[in-house]
Amino acid sequence: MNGPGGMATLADHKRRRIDELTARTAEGGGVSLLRDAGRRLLRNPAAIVGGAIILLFLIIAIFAPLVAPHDPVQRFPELTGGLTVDSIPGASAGHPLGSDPLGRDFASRMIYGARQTLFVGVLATLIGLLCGVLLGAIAGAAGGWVDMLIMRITDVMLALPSLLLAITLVALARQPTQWTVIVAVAVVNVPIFARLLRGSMLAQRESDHVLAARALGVRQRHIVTRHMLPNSLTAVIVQATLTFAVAILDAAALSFLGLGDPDINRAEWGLMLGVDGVRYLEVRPELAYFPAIAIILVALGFTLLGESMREALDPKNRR
Amino acid sequence: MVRVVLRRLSQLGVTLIALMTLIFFWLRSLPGGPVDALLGERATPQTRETLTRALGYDQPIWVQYGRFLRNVVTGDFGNSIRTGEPVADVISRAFPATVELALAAIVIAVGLGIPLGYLAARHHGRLLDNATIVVTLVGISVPIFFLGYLLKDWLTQGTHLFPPSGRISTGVENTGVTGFFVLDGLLTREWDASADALWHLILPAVTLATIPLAIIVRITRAGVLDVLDEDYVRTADAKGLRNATIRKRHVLRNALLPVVTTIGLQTGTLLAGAVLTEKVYNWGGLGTLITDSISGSRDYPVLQALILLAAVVFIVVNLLVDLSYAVIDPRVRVR
Amino acid sequence: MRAPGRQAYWRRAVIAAGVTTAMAIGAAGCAKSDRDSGDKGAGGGTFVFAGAGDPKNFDPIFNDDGESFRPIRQMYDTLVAHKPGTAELTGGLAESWSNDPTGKIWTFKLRQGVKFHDGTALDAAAVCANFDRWSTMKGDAAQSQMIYYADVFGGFAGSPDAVYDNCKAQDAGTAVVTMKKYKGAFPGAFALTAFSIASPAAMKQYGADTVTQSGDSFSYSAFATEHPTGTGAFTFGGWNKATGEITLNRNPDYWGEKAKVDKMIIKVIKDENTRKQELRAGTVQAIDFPAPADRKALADEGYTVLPRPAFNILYLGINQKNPKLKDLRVRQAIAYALNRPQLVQTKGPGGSKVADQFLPDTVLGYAPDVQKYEYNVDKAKQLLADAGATGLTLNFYYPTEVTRPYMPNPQEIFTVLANDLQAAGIKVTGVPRPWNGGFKDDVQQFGKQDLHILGWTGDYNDPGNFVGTFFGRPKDEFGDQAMTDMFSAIDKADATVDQAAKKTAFEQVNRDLASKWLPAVPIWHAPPALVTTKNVQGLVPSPLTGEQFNTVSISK
Amino acid sequence: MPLLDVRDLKVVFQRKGAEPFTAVDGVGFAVEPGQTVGLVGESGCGKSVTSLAIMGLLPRRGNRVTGEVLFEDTDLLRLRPQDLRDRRGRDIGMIFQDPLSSLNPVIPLGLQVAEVLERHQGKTRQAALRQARELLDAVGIPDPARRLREFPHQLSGGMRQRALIAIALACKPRLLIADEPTTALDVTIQAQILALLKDLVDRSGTALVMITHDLGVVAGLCDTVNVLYAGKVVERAVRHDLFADPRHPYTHGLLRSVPRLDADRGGRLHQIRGSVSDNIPWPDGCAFAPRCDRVIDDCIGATVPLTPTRRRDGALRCTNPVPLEVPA
Repeated sequence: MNGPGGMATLADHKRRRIDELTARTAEGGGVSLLRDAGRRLLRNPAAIVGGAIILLFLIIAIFAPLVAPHDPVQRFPELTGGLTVDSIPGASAGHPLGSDPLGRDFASRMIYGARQTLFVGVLATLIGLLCGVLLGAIAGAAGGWVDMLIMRITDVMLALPSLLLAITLVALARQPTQWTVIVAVAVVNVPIFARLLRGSMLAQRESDHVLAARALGVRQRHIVTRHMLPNSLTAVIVQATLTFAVAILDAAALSFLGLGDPDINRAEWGLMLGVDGVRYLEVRPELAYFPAIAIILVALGFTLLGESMREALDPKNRR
Repeated sequence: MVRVVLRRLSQLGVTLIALMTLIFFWLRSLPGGPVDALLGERATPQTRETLTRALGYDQPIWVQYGRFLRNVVTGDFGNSIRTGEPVADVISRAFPATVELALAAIVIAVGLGIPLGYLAARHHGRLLDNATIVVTLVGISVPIFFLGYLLKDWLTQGTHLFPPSGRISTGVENTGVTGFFVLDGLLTREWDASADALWHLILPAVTLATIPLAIIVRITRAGVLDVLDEDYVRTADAKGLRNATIRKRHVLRNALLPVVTTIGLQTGTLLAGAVLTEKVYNWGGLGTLITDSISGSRDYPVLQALILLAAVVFIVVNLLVDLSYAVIDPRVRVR
Repeated sequence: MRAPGRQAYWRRAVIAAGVTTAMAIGAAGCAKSDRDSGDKGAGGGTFVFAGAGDPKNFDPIFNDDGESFRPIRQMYDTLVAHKPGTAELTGGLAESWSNDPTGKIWTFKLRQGVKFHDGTALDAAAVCANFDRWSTMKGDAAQSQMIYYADVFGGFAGSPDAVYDNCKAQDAGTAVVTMKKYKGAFPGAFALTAFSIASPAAMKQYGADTVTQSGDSFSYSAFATEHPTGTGAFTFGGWNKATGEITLNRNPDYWGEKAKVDKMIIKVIKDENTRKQELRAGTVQAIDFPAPADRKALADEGYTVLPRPAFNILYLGINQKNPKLKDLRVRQAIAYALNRPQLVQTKGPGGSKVADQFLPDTVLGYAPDVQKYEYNVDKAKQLLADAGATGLTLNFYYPTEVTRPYMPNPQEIFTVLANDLQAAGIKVTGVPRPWNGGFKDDVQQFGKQDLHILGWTGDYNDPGNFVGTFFGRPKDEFGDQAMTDMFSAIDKADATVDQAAKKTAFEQVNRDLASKWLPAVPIWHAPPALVTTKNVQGLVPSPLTGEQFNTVSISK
Repeated sequence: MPLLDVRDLKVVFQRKGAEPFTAVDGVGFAVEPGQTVGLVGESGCGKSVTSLAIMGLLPRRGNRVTGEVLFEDTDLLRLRPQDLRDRRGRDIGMIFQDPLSSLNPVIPLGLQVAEVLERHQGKTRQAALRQARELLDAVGIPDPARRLREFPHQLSGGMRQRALIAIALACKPRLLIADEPTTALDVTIQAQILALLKDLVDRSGTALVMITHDLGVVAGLCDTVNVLYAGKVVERAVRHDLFADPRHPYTHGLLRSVPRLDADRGGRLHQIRGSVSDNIPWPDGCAFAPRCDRVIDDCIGATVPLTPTRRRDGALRCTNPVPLEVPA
């Protein structure tokens, strides 16, 4: 293939050359793989169902103030009136799902719950992803003792079962807040993302287009940011999708253990299930069932989508 | 092989020392802690002072660290704040309980998971397969403490099919031998005790098995599907071997290789799940111990030892899995 | 309850296994059990009681929590006891007691023929041996574990604050205890379970005084863990830590009303939900501390719910370290802003009452005519405006990872109270802290909070045990160092030996606490409960959670 | 009577959501006892599918197999699965392309040989293993006693293929189907394996169906050759005729694309344009037409039948065949 000569500088030439090489290596990987994967994804009913659940969840979360009939933290006299420690009013006019244990509108809390749950899940995933990707990229790009050190640290973290690590982190926090929960759940995922990215970068370091780039004298940073990272990210995105489901389940488990977000004003499904749901299971089972079903559905949605994505990206399934 | 084991064990040592140091200094920097935990609402300031002195918290931190390290090296993790017993005693009592529960869960997960996964693969793309996939996905998505509560609610209340909590009925005599109640009953011929312990074990084990079961079904299914596509299965077919032989000798054996790894990885899930399951069923194992030593009591000596134990178990189990892999898969053996 | 027969076990195990399999395959049907209701059957046999936590050890003096005291109370007796179901004093090991007019010399006439479980006799020498043991206990480790002793007796031998002087055996049946000064805690404190009388011989034999420090905690002697020896209605049968069961056997030689059951087992079940389920499953006959939400359902199902007379207090503490809160009007505004009746109605355990002062009405010195702060948001706003404290922002500390009889659910209580304060225009920043992970430190030692919730369960019937504990001395909890007249008033009332005068003095203290000082806002008295199966008789709930189980019988 | 008579074999793959694809389209050929017949063609022409269809080894779902596969007058396609199982390995053996993946990696070699003897000859494990050692010896594996205990990955490529041959011939089948048995091997090993096969087949009188894309293999081994293109037999001839006078332009092209030592060094190697997937978009007509140098209008109009030629056992499917070579 002939590059346009003339005004192009040497650097430009090199860059173009690498892009060509990348594209060629990606023939069977890379871009066409992505397009292929996308097509397979759209044909997969599991992915469609997962995507639909997530979409519905997102819509409710984003438009919660429009959808919800009431303020989720307001206590209503008509609800507190009938509220005692051993009975919680059920559905009534204006309150389709009745009251929560403090006389607040349960339906509104369920709806706002989508928002908070999304918040916790997304942040926990994102923080874990960013830290992990950063560590993994550094390890993968630098190699040598830096790599060694980072990998030892992830070893230590992986040596503890995930929920146990989260429990420990919360126990070791000075003050339980929503953020300790988010961070604890996030930290659990850091080593996973770090190893994932590092592995994929190491594989690429040996691959043709990176070797070629190096041979052509392209700067290390450029190789990492322009060529290695983007190619590793697909795997990371798939993992992130699956992580989201785990994150909201872990947050719920922490709440159940009494180590979750202490602010029960916050309408978050895990918190609602793990604290009120379990405590008032006999008084009003709906307080457990609704958040539980919501969590199961959303976790299912993300798992379905994540698994379908992984399947679609798997070169073995290219038929 | 020996070199690999030695290297892994030395890595374990480094990991543990790093972990312990980290935990030690972190714990000392926290508010509250042992002094608070040992004293109720009624302590006078003088008592608080006496206690601080008695525990040596008035000494410089590096002196405390030195003492801590010396103790740990000699295997002394101190006493539980909550019960005053040596941590080693507390843990060695809880350990068999959790291992019994975890083993039962593994037995269920493997015993049901492999056949189900195999069946699903055999019915690839058909109803049974799809149903299995959906059920396992839901299984992975259910918060297991919630599942535990539901099972408990349905099967222990009103119907009294199972006992709601604990490891053995009050008043049933069992002589402690191993700490595994079911096994103890068999060893001492206290059949009642053994049956009763088993009866208590079922619900918690089922609850704990949910996630590993779902995962094993999926891994087995994927493994079988992969293997069914392998050339050597076609070879076996071309030999005219009977279906059963092919299934057992050529398909399952190879398909189960990844399952073995998965079982190792599930140790983590099981330990984490045990925390939730044991709380639901008041099981009195390591999981309960972890919750108890954090929530409400901040029993740091126990917590410290438990974290180390979890790390050791996790690493050792993974080492064992690697080794067993080497035994099962001849390709790994030579390397 | 006796263990069901062998066949029943096998049958159930088989049914159970079958059901499990059915469930796993996804064909869970609604199987009906053929198991007959388990609460029938047991004769005079075994009484199984579900407690809520592990005991620490069984040496009374080294304990300060109810879960340790529960078994201890069955195995030991105190010199002075409480009448069943009340906080009133009655004879214990001492048939009678008296004090001289200075309130310093206490004479105990001991019951004749009482024997410790090891067969040695309870006499004056034994009683004095106990007092002397406490006061001369050696070592920081041991001393730091004698919470009640340090609190009631001020300090150990040699300390300038020590209250105890000496104990003389006048004769075998008379012990004379001399104090260095009068304390209002007496004689009530002699009934504290921590001051139970133990066998000196057994203590010597099993090295009771050895408390050794190990790491961050302590280990106790064989006396405390394996050979507790008192005079109580039950003898120690064993503590199976693996199953969390403490076995106590009937003491056939008990001096008082002998136990009606042969054996009792205290089974530790920490989770309130599980306690309830075990009760329903018939595996325990009584449970302590049912979840407030479950009481009604259990009563409806035919269980006997026994609420204890409320002997506790939950309060909202106000910290005057914050200059804004030094103004009485602001503190009163806070009191007016709280809708306490609604809190009691919506979240109070059955039988809860709004508290208008810091002690229950059964305690000496309760004043019916204290200033009551009826819920009134407008008045609260007005007072805040008057004090120039509009737009007030306060931090509000509340504990997590804990439930207390007076505070079954701190998070809910905080949320409701904070909500009320917000409605009155006070901005509230909630600060959650784990109970043992900083809450007590931050609140009681460092006084970091503006507001907090905390409470107390009384130990004995004495106003000093309530208001004296809270407000008898300057505390960082309330930042009330400047309120010297409050301290001296309480001190004076507490030092009054004459009971009638003491009553009047404390009534005035309570009135002043409400109207003049208001260092905190009393919230509620919330009675904790016990629940038993229908066939359990004779369990008398004690306001001090000090139930004795010798009166319990189980009918067919 | 031929040992194997394949008539009008048709394999159609049907995948959900995709057009049905005819991989084998009316293939027919016969194999006499002891004869070696070649099936030749590029990858994708349907030769492997043909062999799998004969053996009944195609996946049970997703395809439709029609026609007849008469083995000693029994139609294998109509046999019950278990009856077919009884014949596979006993009457018909098969060797596959990739010897490594065709052997089970986690089972010792000995058992993999022995199990077929246990199955069809009812031998005990010990007896079967003893015979397995002899079999390994017979296919030229040195130190067979040790090899019995070893695993496939411990053997070299050539030895693995020898082991597969031993397995296929263990029960002395009357027919052996070899599907590209040498493709995955080094050139030197290829020759050894071919020699071994030829030797064994000759000695035991086993008929052999040799499936290959390598005309060199055909030249050395086969009595009769069937050239397949796009699932159809396009030319059939005895070996000599085919190499001397290829009539079909495809066969012709194939032969000319083999490098020859005696060729003019300056001349370019012949290429056939495109690949098998360049099909004409309609079912009728010659599938090779888009790539053919000799294409005429008739080629794409109507179905071209396979017609016998005057040569012995010859047949041809072409409207405009390459003329017989004029002696130079």
